[in-house]
Amino acid sequence: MAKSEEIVYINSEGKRVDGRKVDELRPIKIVPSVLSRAEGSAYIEWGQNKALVGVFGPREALPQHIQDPTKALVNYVYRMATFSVPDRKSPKPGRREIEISKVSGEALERAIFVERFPNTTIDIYVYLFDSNAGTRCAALTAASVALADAGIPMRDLVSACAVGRAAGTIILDPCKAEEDASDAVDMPLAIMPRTKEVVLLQMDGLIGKEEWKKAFELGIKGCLQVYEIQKKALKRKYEEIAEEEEKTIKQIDKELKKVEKK
Amino acid sequence: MAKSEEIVYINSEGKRVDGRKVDELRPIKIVPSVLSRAEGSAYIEWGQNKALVGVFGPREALPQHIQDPTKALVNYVYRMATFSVPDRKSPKPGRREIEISKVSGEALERAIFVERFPNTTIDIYVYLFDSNAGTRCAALTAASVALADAGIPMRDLVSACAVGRAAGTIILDPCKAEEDASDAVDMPLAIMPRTKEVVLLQMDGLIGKEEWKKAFELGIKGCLQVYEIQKKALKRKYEEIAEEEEKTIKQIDKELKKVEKK
Amino acid sequence: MAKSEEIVYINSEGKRVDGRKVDELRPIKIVPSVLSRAEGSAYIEWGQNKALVGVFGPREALPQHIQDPTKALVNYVYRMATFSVPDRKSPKPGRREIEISKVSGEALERAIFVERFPNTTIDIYVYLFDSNAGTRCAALTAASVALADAGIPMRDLVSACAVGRAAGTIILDPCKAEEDASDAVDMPLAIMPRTKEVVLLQMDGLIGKEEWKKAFELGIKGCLQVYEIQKKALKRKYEEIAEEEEKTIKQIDKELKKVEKK
Amino acid sequence: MRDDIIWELRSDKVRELIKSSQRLDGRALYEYRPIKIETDFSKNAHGSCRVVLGETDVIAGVKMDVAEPYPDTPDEGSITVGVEFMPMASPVFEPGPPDQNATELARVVDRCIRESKAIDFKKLCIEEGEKAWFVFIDIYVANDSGNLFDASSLAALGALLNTKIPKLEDDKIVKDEFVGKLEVAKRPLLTTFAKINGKLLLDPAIAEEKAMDARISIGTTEEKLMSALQKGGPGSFTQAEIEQCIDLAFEKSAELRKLLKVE
Amino acid sequence: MRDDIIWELRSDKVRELIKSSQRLDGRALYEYRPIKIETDFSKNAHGSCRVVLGETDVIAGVKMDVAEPYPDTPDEGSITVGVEFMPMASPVFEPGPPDQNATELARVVDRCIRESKAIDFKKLCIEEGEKAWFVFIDIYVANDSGNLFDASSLAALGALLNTKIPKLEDDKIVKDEFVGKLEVAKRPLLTTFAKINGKLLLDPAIAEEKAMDARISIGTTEEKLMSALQKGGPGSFTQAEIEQCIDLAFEKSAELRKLLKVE
Amino acid sequence: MRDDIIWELRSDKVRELIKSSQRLDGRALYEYRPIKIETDFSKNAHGSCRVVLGETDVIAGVKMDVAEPYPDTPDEGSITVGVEFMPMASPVFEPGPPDQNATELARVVDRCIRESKAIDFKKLCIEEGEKAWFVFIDIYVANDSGNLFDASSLAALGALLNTKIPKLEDDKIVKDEFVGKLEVAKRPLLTTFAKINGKLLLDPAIAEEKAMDARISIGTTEEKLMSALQKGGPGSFTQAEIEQCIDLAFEKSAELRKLLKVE
Repeated sequence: MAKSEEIVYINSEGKRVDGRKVDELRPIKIVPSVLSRAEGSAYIEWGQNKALVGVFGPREALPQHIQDPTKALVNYVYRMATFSVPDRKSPKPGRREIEISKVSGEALERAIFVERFPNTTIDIYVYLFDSNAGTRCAALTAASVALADAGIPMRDLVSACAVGRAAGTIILDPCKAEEDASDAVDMPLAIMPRTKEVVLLQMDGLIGKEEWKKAFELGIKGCLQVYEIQKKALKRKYEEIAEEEEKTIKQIDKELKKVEKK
Repeated sequence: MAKSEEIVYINSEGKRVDGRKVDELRPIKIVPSVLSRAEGSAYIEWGQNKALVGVFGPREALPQHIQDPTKALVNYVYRMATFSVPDRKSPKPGRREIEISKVSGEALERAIFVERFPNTTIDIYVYLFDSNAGTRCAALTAASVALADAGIPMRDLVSACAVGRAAGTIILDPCKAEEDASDAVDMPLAIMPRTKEVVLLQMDGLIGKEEWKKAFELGIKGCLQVYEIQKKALKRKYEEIAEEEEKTIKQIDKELKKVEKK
Repeated sequence: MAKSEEIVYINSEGKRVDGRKVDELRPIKIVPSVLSRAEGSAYIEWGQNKALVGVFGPREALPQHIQDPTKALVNYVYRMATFSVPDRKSPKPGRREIEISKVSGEALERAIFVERFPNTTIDIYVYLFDSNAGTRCAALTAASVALADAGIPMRDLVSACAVGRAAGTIILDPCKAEEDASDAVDMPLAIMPRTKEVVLLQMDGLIGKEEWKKAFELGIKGCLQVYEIQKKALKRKYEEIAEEEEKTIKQIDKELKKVEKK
Repeated sequence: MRDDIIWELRSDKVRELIKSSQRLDGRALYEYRPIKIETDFSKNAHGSCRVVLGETDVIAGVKMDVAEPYPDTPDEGSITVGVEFMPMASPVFEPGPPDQNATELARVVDRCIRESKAIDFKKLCIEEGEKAWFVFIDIYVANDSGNLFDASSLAALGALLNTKIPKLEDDKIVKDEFVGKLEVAKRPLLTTFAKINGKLLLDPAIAEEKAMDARISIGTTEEKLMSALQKGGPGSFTQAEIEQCIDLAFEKSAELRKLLKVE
Repeated sequence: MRDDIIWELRSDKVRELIKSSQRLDGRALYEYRPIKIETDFSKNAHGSCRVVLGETDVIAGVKMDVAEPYPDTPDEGSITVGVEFMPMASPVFEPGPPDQNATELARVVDRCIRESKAIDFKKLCIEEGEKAWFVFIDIYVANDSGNLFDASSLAALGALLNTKIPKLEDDKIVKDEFVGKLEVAKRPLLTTFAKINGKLLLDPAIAEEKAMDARISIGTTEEKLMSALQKGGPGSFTQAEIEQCIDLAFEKSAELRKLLKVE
Repeated sequence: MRDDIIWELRSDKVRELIKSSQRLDGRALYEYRPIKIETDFSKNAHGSCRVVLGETDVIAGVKMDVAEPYPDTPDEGSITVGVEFMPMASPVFEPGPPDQNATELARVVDRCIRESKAIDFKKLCIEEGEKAWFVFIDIYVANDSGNLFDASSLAALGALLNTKIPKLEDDKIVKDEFVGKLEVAKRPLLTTFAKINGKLLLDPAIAEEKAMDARISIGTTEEKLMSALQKGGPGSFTQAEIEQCIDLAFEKSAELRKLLKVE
């Protein structure tokens, strides 16, 4: 951090420290349905960030006194592996993880038809194994894919992306080096893309309204790009499932024929 | 503490380090009904000590297996704010706070008609925000006013006061400097004033029986003074309530007349 | 430990650091029924090791959701007093105590007719007050006597004993000095003696199969010796009980005669 | 009047009234409840402040302590914000470790102050890599009658503004002796809006919080800069709504700032 | 005989008998149950003692450790008393962190010893401001058959009286080597009375504790000084009752002191 | 397919099939499920490895840290193994502190590595009595489809084999700079057998674990030495069974070792 001032955040060709343009996301890869024992799951790589999500529910909320007769509880648990950060993290959940869990669960609650499942809980567990800024957005993006994988009815996916500022420039999806800039602003954002409703919004940094507006609007664009990647990942999955089903049907046909021959 | 020997605990005019006489309490101010969400509450200033008390109950004791079918449980929780003492206290309750909670709850149990409310709990929460010796007595004194404010039926108030010794003299309501005397004795005491039954008694220090008896009797006198202050605080409150009720009645009368006119 | 290499583990007369032969157990003393409030109990001295065991159950397992409708749970809790080891142990249970509790409970589950007591728990608590190697075996040996004392139906007692290696020699029931040998192997072992089934087996150290086999077979012999000591302790106890019962019967006779006289 | 069921009924009333831009307690949509501020509430604290916002009651206290700087910022001290929900603050609170709500509250107050650069962490350094001041701001919620965010941030700033720096002797704090006041360069404060039935309103009271769809808290400084943003609750906001809240936050926080007398 | 329900029935019997000053186990009102003391129970402890009082069974062990003195007493070491209720001590105990009862017991035993000045904390200092001896006294309750206070204080004092001071080399404790015995200048002990149906009795057994209205424990030394007082339970005491208990405590604690052989 | 009740039904099937030495997934009795190993899974870890064994999925990461050696081994560093059961690993896991199963798993993996002397603790010493490397191996269980012991030990060894030693400057770790690889002298691995209806089988899948009477895990090295043994579960083993498992462990662990490419 002491040396951060010497970093050239935007070079003469308009490129950032990791070679991206100011409005460019890092590479994102999402794979749904990766864990067999969870009811829904997803794996995400977002730049260096790597996360696994597992989803259970709606299932009976226990102990009973936490049940809400009007809706399902959304229990979102965000955790970082001890080795996922530069300095070893304590295995005990920290205050940062607790806060992120809360706001992420609230973001998803808007998207899920919670009112259809009174007295239940929907449990969403996310673990990060590698990290480089933007982990809560990567986690939330993957979580909403895992919810779809679990077949939980939703109004829309939730798509998340951070936007920020480094060395006076508004940038999409900041990386760690950019987050450490002396004038850094970091604003994680999540929307339901079809209506562009904001379901998660946090910010730290110091910023005036006009600059904030520019950042906000770039963030929305980022979320919409993330949405396309999510949909593609889910589509690919369903195509695979469809293929497998076709194979199974053919197999059954074959066996039926064998039986008929006898 | 190293310098405590140099302190003149009783000066040539018989005055103590803070100007009080040996049998004089510090100024005490009690205000009942200060918190709107608790069912009963009180604020106390006792010298530098400041505490807030909130009371709930009798309400169902949960989980069920802690219920006593013969009486209400008295759950007294005594806590000190991190900044209420010279060195910052850990936010985690310490062993001192746990012990004080226990003996204070037992002191109040004698005064409350617990046998009338089987299977319930009466929760009494006390937080200290500033302190200078005698906090458990201040807390207990305020708690019994808060119980009255909550309308919980009691045999009598509980009035508390510490007594001690510094530099060979028996003194009422010792302050911190006096508690640090090399021959200090500290004896927190609480009674039900009408019968003078002792419901809380603790002591540390090293003392013979005759001197102890002198101290004990001075302590009883202190408790009786505290009792008068408690009663005055409650009376003032009820007068205010009575005034307000009167206003309300007048208001209703006025509105009734309006209705009649129509 | 730094000096462990200079220790003569087996002297010219074939004797070990504490004077024992290679296949010799330390002195063992077991007393059943030493605690009045537990339903079964035992005290054991095994060399320097001293432990107290208390047993409760079968009793309803609580909270209900832990109940197993097919069998009793065996809840084994192994703890070491803070002063039972050379350096003061934290009062909080450590990972070693948790692991030993688990494998010891599993060892006893085989011996107890758990299937006869669905939805219940059998609680076995063991505390060590002094220690010098082999504590889990001493604890388990005493626990099985305490279970018998509680009248809990068992297929057989469980008899435990460690075996190990120091300075190239396979030795029964290693002491601490031997466990610190540079080539030390430590293998705690427990069997149901009548069938010689192995119900507890752990090992650390580095050993080849042939040497292991020699150690294992010596360990079995050790367990069988422990079995005899357990039986003797229980027999002595039942004889005492029988004597007492006889006395009581005589007393009753006497009193009946008195009554008849009247 | 103190029962949670009654609050729930009030919540229905709140949602009904808001349709005609009315509030249960008769306030305008963008009006704060009455505010009482008592600084120097605790003599044993190095700084302290009690804020009563309507019936919401919070007490903040500051303790300065000397410790080794973090390895990655050897020339800086820091601040730490803690929140304890006292169990009498509401009939449903239970004594115990800070839950999600208290953690969120503490962290948002922390960011609002930290990011505003009100406290220059470098000036907290006593000896590089060896020792620096750490400022512990602990907030106790005595009565939760709604909008703990604004009440807590006001109490925290109020406490910082009367914080004295203890005298050090041989690296140890000398009791009751001070060498000056903590420098607080900005006046960062949170301003919180609730969204109910599509309407925005300032400073939600408890019945309004129980009825609200979503909440947004905005940390602002007197220079019209934002130092924190936090959306809460299951609902959502549109861009237009957020922009409206930002404008209102600059305006309404200025009113709060006037209440903090500089001594 | 081991069932809690049976204890409850006994409790009714206790209250009935006491009317004619009788006790369930035939003891006189001011008579202790038989006491067995076994010192040096644990070789790994620096001092240890097991006390069996009637059927009540407690084991105390001492560990000496070197640490930095507290900042406000740089020339002193200290003592720390811990109590663990072993889960077999009673059918209702559960394993877990010390609850209110264990905490009270530990703190009263601590005060009884500390305030008597039996241990001179200044003599525990090894190097001012740098290192001093800290004496950890841990008490394990194996069987609770009543009056844990007196049994625990007796076990704690017994353990202190056979505590050896470890040898230090380069500030580290050398295993199994000692440089002498811990100096214990006084013989502070707790004496506990129960009040049942208006009657006072010494050394309440478990059935008597379940039947009692209140309890008072008095820490005394051989010089007829009191070092601790602690009232417990929901009931109350009159001044006359307390004075009677104090007189009896001086007398009865002298009996206990005779059981502690000075080695 | 994901329901626990279905697993229970499968458990009956498992017990039926095993009578004719058959397994639910068609494997031979002493056959491992397919294994995928991905090393260097986490860039922020100093070493890491993900192992997918059938559907069982575990991720191990290593962090090296500098600390003071333990007083009794002033010239040695050490290793620490932790296991966290992620709550998605199975429908019945709950977030929280490590329970008995996770503790046992961590300690057996630890012993398997430690006792093999794969890591020379003396070589981890940087300055005697002052500082040494401590190797934190943390294992996360993402999906429990049976035999966590072998998957975890494989992931732990895989992570150690690609662990880099960070560069130190003024005793502090320089981020992203390394001075070499951690020396791993042996290839210790666990091989686990279940006993069901008197039959032994290798690498139990989850349905087999639910049906099994007992489990035995054997830590072996490439020199045909055993570094750990651990029996688990309520059942028992005969001497002959244990010997058979040992022989098979030497043979089957050699297959696993081939999967760990030396880089």
